Amino acid sequence: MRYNETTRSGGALWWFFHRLSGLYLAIVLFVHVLVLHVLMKDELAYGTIAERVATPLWKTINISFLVVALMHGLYGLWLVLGDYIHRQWMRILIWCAIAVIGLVFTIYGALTMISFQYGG
Amino acid sequence: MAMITFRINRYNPDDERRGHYAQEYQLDVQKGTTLLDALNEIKWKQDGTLTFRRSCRSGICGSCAMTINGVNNLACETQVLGLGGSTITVEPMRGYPVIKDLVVSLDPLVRGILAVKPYMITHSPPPSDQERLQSPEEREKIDGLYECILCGSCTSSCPSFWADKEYIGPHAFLKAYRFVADSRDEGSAEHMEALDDRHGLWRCHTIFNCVEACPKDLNPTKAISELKKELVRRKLG
Amino acid sequence: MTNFDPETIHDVEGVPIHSVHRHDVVIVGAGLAGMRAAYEASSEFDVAVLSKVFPTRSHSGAAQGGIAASLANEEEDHWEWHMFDTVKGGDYLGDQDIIETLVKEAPIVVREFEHMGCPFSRTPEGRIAQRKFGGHTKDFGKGGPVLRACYAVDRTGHALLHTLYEQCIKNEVRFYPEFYALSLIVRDGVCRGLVAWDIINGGVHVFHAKTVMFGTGGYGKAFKITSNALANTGDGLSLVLRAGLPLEDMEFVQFHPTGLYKQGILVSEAVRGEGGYLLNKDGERFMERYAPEKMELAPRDLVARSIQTEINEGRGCGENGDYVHADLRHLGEEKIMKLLPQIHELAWKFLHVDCIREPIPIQPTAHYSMGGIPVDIDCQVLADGKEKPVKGFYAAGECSCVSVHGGNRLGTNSLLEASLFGRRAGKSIVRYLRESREFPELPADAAKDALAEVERILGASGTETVGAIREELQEKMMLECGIFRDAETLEKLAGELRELEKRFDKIGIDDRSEKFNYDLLEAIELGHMLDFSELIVAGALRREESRGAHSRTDHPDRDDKKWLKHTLAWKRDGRIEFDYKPVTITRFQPKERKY
Amino acid sequence: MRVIKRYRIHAGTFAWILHRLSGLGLIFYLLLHIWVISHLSGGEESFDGIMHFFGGPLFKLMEIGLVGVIFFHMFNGLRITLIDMGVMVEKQKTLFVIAIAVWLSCWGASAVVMISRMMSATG
Ligand SMILES: Cc1cc2nc3c(=O)[nH]c(=O)nc-3n(C[C@H](O)[C@H](O)[C@H](O)COP(=O)(O)OP(=O)(O)OC[C@H]3O[C@@H](n4cnc5c(N)ncnc54)[C@H](O)[C@@H]3O)c2cc1C
Ligand code: HEM
Ligand code: SF4
Ligand code: F3S
Ligand code: FES
Repeated sequence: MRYNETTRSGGALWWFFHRLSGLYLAIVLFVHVLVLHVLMKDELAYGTIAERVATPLWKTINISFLVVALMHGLYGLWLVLGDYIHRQWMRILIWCAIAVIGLVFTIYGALTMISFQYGG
Repeated sequence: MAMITFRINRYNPDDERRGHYAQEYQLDVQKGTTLLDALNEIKWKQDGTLTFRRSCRSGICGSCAMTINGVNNLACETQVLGLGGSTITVEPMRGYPVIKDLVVSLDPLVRGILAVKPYMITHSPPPSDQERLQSPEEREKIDGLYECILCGSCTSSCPSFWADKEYIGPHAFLKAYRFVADSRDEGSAEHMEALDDRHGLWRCHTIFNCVEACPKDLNPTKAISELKKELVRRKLG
Repeated sequence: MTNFDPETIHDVEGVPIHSVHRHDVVIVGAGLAGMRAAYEASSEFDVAVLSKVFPTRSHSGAAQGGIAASLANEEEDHWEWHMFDTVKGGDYLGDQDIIETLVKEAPIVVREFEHMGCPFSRTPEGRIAQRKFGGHTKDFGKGGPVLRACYAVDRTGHALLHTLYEQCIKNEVRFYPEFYALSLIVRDGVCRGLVAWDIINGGVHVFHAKTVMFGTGGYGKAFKITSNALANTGDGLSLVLRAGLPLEDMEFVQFHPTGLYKQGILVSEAVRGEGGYLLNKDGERFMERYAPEKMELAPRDLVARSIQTEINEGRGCGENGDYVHADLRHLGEEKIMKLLPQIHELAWKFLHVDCIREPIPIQPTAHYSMGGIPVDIDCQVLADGKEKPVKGFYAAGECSCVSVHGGNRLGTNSLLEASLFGRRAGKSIVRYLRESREFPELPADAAKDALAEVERILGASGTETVGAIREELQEKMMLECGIFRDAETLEKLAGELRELEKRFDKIGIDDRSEKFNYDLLEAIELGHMLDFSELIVAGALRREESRGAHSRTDHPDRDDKKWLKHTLAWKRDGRIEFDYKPVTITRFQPKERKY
Repeated sequence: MRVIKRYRIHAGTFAWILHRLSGLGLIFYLLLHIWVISHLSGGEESFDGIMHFFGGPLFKLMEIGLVGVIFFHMFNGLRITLIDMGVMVEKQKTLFVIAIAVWLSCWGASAVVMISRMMSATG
């Protein structure tokens, strides 16, 4: 049995990123959940949301959250699939698919955030 | 004295069609009887075809690891009456190919060990007529690492191994870290080379089954977390 | 590296060609002796190691206490002192020229282990830590106990064994794990290889070799209460016997004083070395009566006999009065957990005794075989037991008898012996192979006996069971050829053994498959045990004196005039023949052994 | 050669399975969420429309579940991260109990707040 380059995963940095992003998400998400789902007084309505989303600070937070969460989550998905799928071509296929999904959703989400304007 | 039923998962390689099946044996068990004593008693007095590995019967050779009531342990260190209950299930360790009855193939274990270059690597020649010095504090760092008896309980219990037959395995990670942590070893990079691999460290999801299963109370997860950090440190320069 | 060349592979009758292997060196046994030799020889030659258990599961791994070497890391020590202790401990039966080699090379061997990465415990200065052990003293026995046993907590054997396995992996030694040696191929005084059984897949294999080495370990399993592993059935000894070669000093069997009650599992001598007391049922430190100076640290045979005497004279503990107590409580929890964790664990797991709070019930247990295959200082097996070597055949470790232990081995000297003579065997194999490039011819009927043996047992359908015969053998050996012996009982036992052998011819087995058939192996092993047990009994009967571990109640004194000599025994056509050879004495003249 | 496929489920296995499931749940929720939020750029009507769709009591209950899932993944993720940092590797069982306790109390508290708001909104 040889453990050689062709199976090398470069997992170290991804693993590290997973922990770091996890920490970041823990903070942002905790606030996010508290503010939006728990402590929210009114119905979630366009007005309340949109007002917040439009400020530059929230824009940055939201976009970074979007990117980090996508990367964290999709890499997590890759990890899960990688545990069970061992054929090389399947792995390549899945890696590509996940990358495409990631790219599409990042752009899609980011466009929503950036382009959004409210009351001004 | 108590009558205990031993429900043993059996498999005869000469009878592939029958596959795995459970067979029950009854035995009068006294206080102090270990599971290995009981199995021997069954083999010697009831059914000579019952097959399992054993040697030291004192918990140091690692031969008699098996799945007892659903958890891996050494038969020779298990007090039958200590398990409670009147039926005891005994199975070969999960995840390894079964050779016969409770005997499993050790190939995955050996493969994992070989992957981490399991020997001390030094480049500087040792001092002549003298040992390499190592302070008691440095020596303490390999406590909990060198005691591994290679029984295979840990890797057999690991869900990552169940999913990936080529997973290097916690026993081998522990071995790797035994050298990485040794102040005398100069080959950390070589021991860790195979670990940054898709069958390596990153397949470990901190499940802790290995720790629960280790009959020597070692902590492969701790070794794994140290190794992961070490690898990241090296990557980040 | 390999010698694989199909053209030159010989056909062996009854063995498929792919089951014929060739290696420069074929070693049987992956204990300290076998693997140390493999490590040494593999630097230059193609080495294969066969073992009936996976290498790291060899019984060397069970050794707890330490390995002796006069490193003087902790306090003053000299090889001369070590030599004196070994000679005296062996009751002057050890060959002193060889003992001198042993103690002089000991520090080299231990340091080499350290260089290989063995995780020894350390002194504050960072050197290998050393502890006291029974029988090891300062200043030729005049000073107190000396710190001489190098240790790795109380897992010394485990640490050494795994270190060697690692080094063998590094040297690309070819392992054949779970291969069982069935017979030796010795023709015309030349060893040509051996026949083995593949335990996992079944099938007879032939190993064609330029040199064969045995490191097959001890035979404690011939006794009911023993510290030895189930695999320690002394196969190597009877394989040698069956090849028409002699065995030496088989009557010397060491009983360790401190075995766990009933289980026989060893409670390391460290239990005494670190200051534990031995108490009888009255709570008396009875060693005062037997060795007022050394007390618990007297050598094992003496302590074992003292315990047995206490038990025999009705001062044993428990309902049946058949054990005494090893008491550690005064050491305190901290010291016990730091220095003797494994002993704490053993007592707890196997007897449910917490040695911090309770004394441990112990009884003497068959522990070590001083006798074995006669070899010279270069580990060459001696065809006549004296000086004529069998070409290409070596042995080391517990299965051999170079005679460094004489009539009684000192604690920590056997790990030393196994690794030191394993190393010497490796070196002399290398010297031999540098000279002889050719493989000796492999006879076509090389596997005949082995095939017949396997076939007979696999087809055996008699009414006797292996389990019953073995149990009887073990019980009888323990009771009638144990710590105390006398002519009458030994004679009776000799007859009983012959009965058992007859019954063995009528055994039946349950498992007839070829794959992983321990039923088959246990039957073969029983055959071996019956074979050499006869020699033990016959040797013990002849030796009309008490020396070292051999203690005759009808001849309680040592008799240097008649018995300062080694026993050599053959088995020819079912009859035992004896010869004797003198003991080499250089520095220390025999004296009465007092502690 | 065959292998045996049974083994006792220890706490760690249980946590791992839940972490997996929650992680997978969350990534699919996130993708959905991005799609939902994208309705913001569609203007007030489109957004409130979809929000209304998700505003029923059933979805409110599911939201409580979602918070539970997020909190589980979060606190278990923090537990794993602590282990990775070498914190309490030898006391993993205690850490496990702490993580579960924190998770349940945060979830419980949030659920109480959310349910009472739901009650007051409907009542
Ligand atoms: C419980 C215990 C504690 C001890 N503690 C100490 C101590 O503290 N200090 C000390 O100096 N000594 C100690 N000893 C003694 C010492 O451990 C042994 O004498 C020594 O380890 C023997 O080593 P070995 O290599 O000769 O044999 P072993 O280690 O017994 O190895 C024998 C090898 O031969 C193989 N083998 C045997 N038969 C066959 C066959 N037919 N086919 C294939 N392979 C075969 C086995 O598989 C095994 O690999 C202790 C012994 C015991 C039992
Ligand atoms: C939007 C939020 C999140 C999503 C979509 C998400 C998704 C995932 C997925 C799919 C996995 C893979 C699970 C596995 O390998 O078993 C995972 C793993 C992980 N997540 Fe999250 N996660 C999120 C938030 C968080 C948070 C807040 C943390 C908290 C620190 C966190 C920490 C982790 C960790 C440490 C792992 C690695 C577990 C492992 O290696 O098995 N995640 N995540
Ligand atoms: S780490 Fe523990 S369970 Fe794993 S092989 Fe070693 S002793 Fe066995
Ligand atoms: S069980 Fe397996 S996943 Fe990791 S913590 Fe142990 S190796
Ligand atoms: S028989 Fe050696 S560990 Fe159980």
